[in-house]
Amino acid sequence: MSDSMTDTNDTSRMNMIQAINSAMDVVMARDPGVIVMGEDVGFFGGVFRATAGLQAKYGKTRVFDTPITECGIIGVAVGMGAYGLRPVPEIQFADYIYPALDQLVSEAARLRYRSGGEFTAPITVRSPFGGGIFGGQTHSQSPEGLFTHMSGIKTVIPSTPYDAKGLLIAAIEDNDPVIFFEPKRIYNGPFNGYWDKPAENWSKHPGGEVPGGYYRVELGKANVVREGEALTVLCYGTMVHVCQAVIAEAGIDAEIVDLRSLVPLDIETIEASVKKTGRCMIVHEATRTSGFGAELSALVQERCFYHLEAPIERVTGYDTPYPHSLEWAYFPGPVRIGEALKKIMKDA
Amino acid sequence: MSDSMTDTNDTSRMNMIQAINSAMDVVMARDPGVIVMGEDVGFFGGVFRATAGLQAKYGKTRVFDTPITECGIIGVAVGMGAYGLRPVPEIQFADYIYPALDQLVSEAARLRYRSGGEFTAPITVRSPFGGGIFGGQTHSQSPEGLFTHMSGIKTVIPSTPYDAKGLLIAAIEDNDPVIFFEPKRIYNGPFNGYWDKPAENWSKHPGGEVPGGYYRVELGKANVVREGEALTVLCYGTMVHVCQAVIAEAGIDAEIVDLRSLVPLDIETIEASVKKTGRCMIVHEATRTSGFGAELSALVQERCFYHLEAPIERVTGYDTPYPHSLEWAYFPGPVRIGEALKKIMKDA
Amino acid sequence: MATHLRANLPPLSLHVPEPKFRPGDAVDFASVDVPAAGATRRPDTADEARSFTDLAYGLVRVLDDENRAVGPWDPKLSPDTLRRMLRDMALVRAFDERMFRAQRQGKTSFYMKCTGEEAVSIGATAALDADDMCFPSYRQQGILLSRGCPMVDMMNQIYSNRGDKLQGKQLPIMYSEKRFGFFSISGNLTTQYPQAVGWAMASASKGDTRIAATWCGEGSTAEGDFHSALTFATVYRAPVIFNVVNNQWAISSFSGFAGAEATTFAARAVGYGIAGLRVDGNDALAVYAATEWAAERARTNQGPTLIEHFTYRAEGHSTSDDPSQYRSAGEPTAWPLGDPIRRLKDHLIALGEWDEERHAAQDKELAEAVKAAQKEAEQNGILGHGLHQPLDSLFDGVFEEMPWHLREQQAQMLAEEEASGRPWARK
Amino acid sequence: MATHLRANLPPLSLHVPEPKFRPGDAVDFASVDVPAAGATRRPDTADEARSFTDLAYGLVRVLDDENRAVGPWDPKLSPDTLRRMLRDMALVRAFDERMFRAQRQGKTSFYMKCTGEEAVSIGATAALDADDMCFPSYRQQGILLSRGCPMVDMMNQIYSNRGDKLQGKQLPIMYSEKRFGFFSISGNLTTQYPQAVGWAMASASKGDTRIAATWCGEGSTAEGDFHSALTFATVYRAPVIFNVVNNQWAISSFSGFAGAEATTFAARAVGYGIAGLRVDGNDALAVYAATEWAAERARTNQGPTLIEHFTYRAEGHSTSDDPSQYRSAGEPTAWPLGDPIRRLKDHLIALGEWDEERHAAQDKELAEAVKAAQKEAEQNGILGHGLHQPLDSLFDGVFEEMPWHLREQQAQMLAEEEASGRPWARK
Ligand SMILES: Cc1ncc(C[n+]2csc(CCOP(=O)(O)OP(=O)(O)O)c2C)c(N)n1
Ligand SMILES: Cc1ncc(C[n+]2csc(CCOP(=O)(O)OP(=O)(O)O)c2C)c(N)n1
Ligand SMILES: [Mg+2]
Ligand SMILES: [Mg+2]
Repeated sequence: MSDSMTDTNDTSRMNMIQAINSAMDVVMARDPGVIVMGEDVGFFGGVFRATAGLQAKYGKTRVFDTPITECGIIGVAVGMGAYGLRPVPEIQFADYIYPALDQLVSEAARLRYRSGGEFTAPITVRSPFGGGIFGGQTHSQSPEGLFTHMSGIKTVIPSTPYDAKGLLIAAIEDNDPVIFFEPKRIYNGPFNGYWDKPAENWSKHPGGEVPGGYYRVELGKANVVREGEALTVLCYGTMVHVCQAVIAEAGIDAEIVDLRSLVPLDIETIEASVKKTGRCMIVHEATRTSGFGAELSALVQERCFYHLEAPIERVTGYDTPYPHSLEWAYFPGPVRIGEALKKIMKDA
Repeated sequence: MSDSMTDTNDTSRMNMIQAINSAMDVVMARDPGVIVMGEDVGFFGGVFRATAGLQAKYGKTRVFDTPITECGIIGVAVGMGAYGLRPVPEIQFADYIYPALDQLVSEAARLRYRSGGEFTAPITVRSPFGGGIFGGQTHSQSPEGLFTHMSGIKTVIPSTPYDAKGLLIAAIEDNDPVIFFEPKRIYNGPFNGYWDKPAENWSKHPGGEVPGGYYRVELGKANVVREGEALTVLCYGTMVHVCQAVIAEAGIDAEIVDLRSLVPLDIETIEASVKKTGRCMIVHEATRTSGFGAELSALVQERCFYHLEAPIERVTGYDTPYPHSLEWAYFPGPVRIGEALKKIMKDA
Repeated sequence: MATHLRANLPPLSLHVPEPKFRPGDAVDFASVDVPAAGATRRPDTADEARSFTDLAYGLVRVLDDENRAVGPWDPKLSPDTLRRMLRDMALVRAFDERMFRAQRQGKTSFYMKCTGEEAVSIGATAALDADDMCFPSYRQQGILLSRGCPMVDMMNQIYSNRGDKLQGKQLPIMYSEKRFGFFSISGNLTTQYPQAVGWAMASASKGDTRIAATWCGEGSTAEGDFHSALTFATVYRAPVIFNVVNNQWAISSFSGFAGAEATTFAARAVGYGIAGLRVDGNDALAVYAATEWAAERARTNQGPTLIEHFTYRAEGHSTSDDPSQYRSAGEPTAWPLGDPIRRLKDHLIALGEWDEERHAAQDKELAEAVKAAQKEAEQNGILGHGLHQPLDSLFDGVFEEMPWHLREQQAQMLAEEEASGRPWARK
Repeated sequence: MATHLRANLPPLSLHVPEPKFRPGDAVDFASVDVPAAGATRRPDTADEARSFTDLAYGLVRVLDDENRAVGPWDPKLSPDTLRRMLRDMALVRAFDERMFRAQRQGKTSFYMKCTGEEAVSIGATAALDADDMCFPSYRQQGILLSRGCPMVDMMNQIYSNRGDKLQGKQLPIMYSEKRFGFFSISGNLTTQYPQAVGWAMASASKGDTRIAATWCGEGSTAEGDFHSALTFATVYRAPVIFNVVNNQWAISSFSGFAGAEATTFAARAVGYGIAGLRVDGNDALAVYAATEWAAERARTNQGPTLIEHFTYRAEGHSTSDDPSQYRSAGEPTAWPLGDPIRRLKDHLIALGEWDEERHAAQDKELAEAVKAAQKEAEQNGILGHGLHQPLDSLFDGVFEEMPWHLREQQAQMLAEEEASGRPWARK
């Protein structure tokens, strides 16, 4: 399969919600085994409207509301997967994924291994994550790091409508369980981190140009969104746009790598980039300690040790819950990224 | 409080189970608010017998069996903590902590923060973890990394009976939630990683000498179990003993640091050691990707970058479930640690 | 294996529940079974749960169609108490309206009303002792208002302002008020249920006399925590009252997605062998009576009671919700159990203890009081207008003592803010 | 707030359940209520669940004290079927005994018997179709044996040997047998419950005719997954049979810690408005009849049924357990519902369709068959004696395609093993 396989050429402007909706629509039309379920996803079409119109189009037995039990949603999806369906459950906010953790990590992620491949869990769990919408402690979390620690599950995070659609299609068609975290802050537009400036929408961003039909963006391939020589920036989701803005403002010739998929990780791209630039900055919104940035840092120093000219810098959320009113202090925005940049480029 | 406060001087030989039992006994006698609960912990005294005799001594309202719902056990403990008690719930195996994850990370860990300190969760969750007992995929896991990523909770892991008792007393008396993972492979004796050699018990190990009364081993203080100049080995739990054996066998002058507490971490000791030795190896049994070793590696390279003479090496469990029959292939034992040592000492 | 001829059977089909009415539909709630007030028996509080399972399927109602209090559940409250409850309910509604508007005016990020459900929390709080411990969900602001929590304090929390003792750390309305026996509200549904059981077990194990009460919505009963809580409570006979506020909707999902097509929510209690009551949640006297009865059971070591409050969520789920997208606009007014405030008011009027003029005057007075409190609270700031908490307070309260890594992050934040020319001061 | 005078009340107290007998106690099970065989009514499978809630508190029994099959639940099975069931049950027991012994001989790490509970799985499997999907816990080895899974395959799994198609990756007895409609057993209790519901929902949504059945112990009903499963099942009327094997013990904890003091486990069904049956789990005919009835409900879109199998765990929890530490040694023999094998045998003898000699001969034949299978399996190796799987198979099956990081770890493992002089070959 190629990085991007498109069977129709007509593209249109979509925001990330529309692209995600289109991905499910396209896959449901092709594969009768794909079903969509979750709290409020049916008639209403989801609290972020990502599943709008799907129930009307595909019927109540393929798109339906569920009881409010994340454990049940994932457990039921695993059983449906064992039957031969391809469920796409939604967890309304990533902050509410914990009640489902056992079904995700002890069941979905382990089923293939423990059954000698007899049973699999080809499920794709969609869930909006991340902060920046004044959602407070329980509508802002970024728990992606947890899943990267659990063998048997893939973790995918898009940063544009184009990628969101192509990655989601690839995720749904993947025969292993995938956690698909949607950066809700950029559902409507690419957010550059300046919360006090007017919001943008996707209409002018190249990533907002989305084919109407089927295409895939392969899981495990990063996207170099900016080539450069001075340092490597590793990021994903919302932070891709923040990093782009900060780098542009600072006028640094950075290489910015949008990871897109944390597991499997595109280590080749990362390694090649850091070996070229000799410097590395990692940016994520999740809590710092044992966040995925730690793994990235460890990998980079293991593989590029003799190329590194400065310590790898992590710019992350703090080791606190996501506070409501001080959310912009928590958010690793331009100021913090800028300061880290200065530090890492000091001797350059 | 000092590193070790003892109110009685009579020590005796204890294995780790006895030391843990003694810790609960001592604290229960001093503080009527301490209660012990969990699956099979009451009359029977726990499947590993860690709570044996406590119900007979303190009564059924302070030591009792519970329904088999880890979510309930922790949720109930949080409520008891809010009332003013100091619950010490047991999760029978660390592999079964996931159903309780939401109550642990969204509730226990967040309660102080979200209530402005009005309510706290002074609970200590004891749970046997780690492999090496042919327990298969669901009696062998090491999920400590997950908890280190969740702000508001402490993670503590002893490596000797002495530490187990002193740390557990400190954990129970701590006013924040603590996950206390007990390396079950060394309940009965210090395991050096040679699974095909006769098992040892604690009778000859200095860490098996345990005071009968009250003392604390402060949370957040590492223990340098071997001083050395050639490299720094960071480890905890069972792996402390394996590393000691391998280092002894290899005849390398390593400094071995038993972390004892992952959060809070004794960064001073780590930093001082690596700055001295210039080399660092990290060993844990948990799955590699995003394990706590990643955080340690990131921290060390951030703080000791200019002192490092070789890449930091991680020796860890593989990114697979813990297999039953190939458990010694999975276990990061002497062979793998030895190979990593060679690699890291290559240019030394 | 069975020799049964399956080929003759029709294929299986999946039943997916569907609410009676969608946007545009005319509403007729005739199918909602409303037993007459006074018709449901009142067992002795010492009776065994298995002897009154019928109550889980009935509906305890006290106020009849002529606004009289009738039947064995009439709690026979004094006019003063009734007026106090009426006032509290009216205050909750006035408070909700004002704060909803404040959110719409951009003064805060979020708000949740309990319109139509005021009797649920006011009736219960009136029947509980002041030091009984409440583990609420997000729709029981009535408990706080009725227990005398200053409105300014609540508003400070809603605005995340300088006066907010939670330091702006929580989403608006996620109060924590230990002094009023009100546990810190969680954003994660139903986690408070086992916590309430734990508190109650602790109270019992200490030979205390205080009991616990907890609330969740009918949708939230599906969470595993609900089951853990009921299991623990039945095993240890915990002195706790479980309230399920069945307001028919869980955001856009009707109660059928929580299991309402097959049985009542009070029936869940039957499954665990604990006491279950189904109550007209829009009848403050019925709520009072049920709570009083359950509290007596709890206090006399008869164990837990689950009360289903049959009510209706008259407005949107929250300020983020638009119910016209998924349900008929006619539902709230067609709801057969009426408006709880109107019903209690009419009862007091029927008793000759109240009149429309006093009610109107009281409404005005309450609106003024709310407005005054709002003014006062806004002097402490509103969300998004300036920095109301010291930046570094972000790190307070993660642990009792701040470990090095948080101290370091805190110091770094302050240094960076300094270096950057204080962007926070821009606003 | 209430004016109720709490000071007059005695303090609260915490009830902590306690089993009737502890080690050393004389056992008298007179308090266990055993209704007469044939006494429980059998509703039509099309009846609404609410019309037969009494069944959740009764006990479906077919075999009476004179070894006759009586009453409306008598499934009227042919002697051949009865003999087949008897044989299957005896085979399970023979298999268990042999494998228990193998563990004690150090040939594997772990084993779990189902002694005394053989009727639970054999009765159910006999009543299900061969392609109905089973989501078992760890004590339903009877399903596999009765569906014809080769014993050698099961033993290969128990020994984690060369013949184990799970490549030694799973703890002994954690079988996965898709060809026999047997889902991969999980070490985490009750996770199979919602999975069975999902499978059943999928079957229904596809217009299939296959149904799902799942099992858990009474202790395991406390997990949140149980509640999620029952909630989903009632909402979508999933064609699934929930079996709760109430064998009185959960390791060392008696059923009171799962809530048995307050009501039955079948009563949980009532809480969700689904069909609930309580069955004599030591009566193979009662289990058959209940399963057949529940299957018919499921196949006719009447939705889920929960069956509590009232039985007794006659031996330890597993090879890691010593029940003499926590319960009276007299319990297993005093159990008032007898031994399921003996009861079915005596029934067949009473029918004139069996005799003691044939039974003894069959036991011998089964023991031989088990022994022969064991011998064959041991040719593939036993645990701990040599390496039965290629080292690098450790990495197979984490994902469908192995990502780079696993390939890298795999290569490193092989290189290190090489460098180290093959320590694996030492044994
Ligand atoms: C664990 C969890 N899952 C999902 C949500 C999102 N959510 C918030 S409120 C709500 C609906 C709750 O409905 P109900 O319990 O009926 O209470 P009501 O809002 O009607 O008072 C949902 C799904 C959440 N907050 N927590
Ligand atoms: C989630 C989880 N918690 C705890 C355990 C440990 N455990 C294994 S079996 C068992 C007892 C189960 O008892 P019951 O459900 O009655 O089944 P039985 O063994 O009697 O068949 C326990 C506590 C587990 N395997 N999984
Ligand atoms: Mg509701
Ligand atoms: Mg049992």
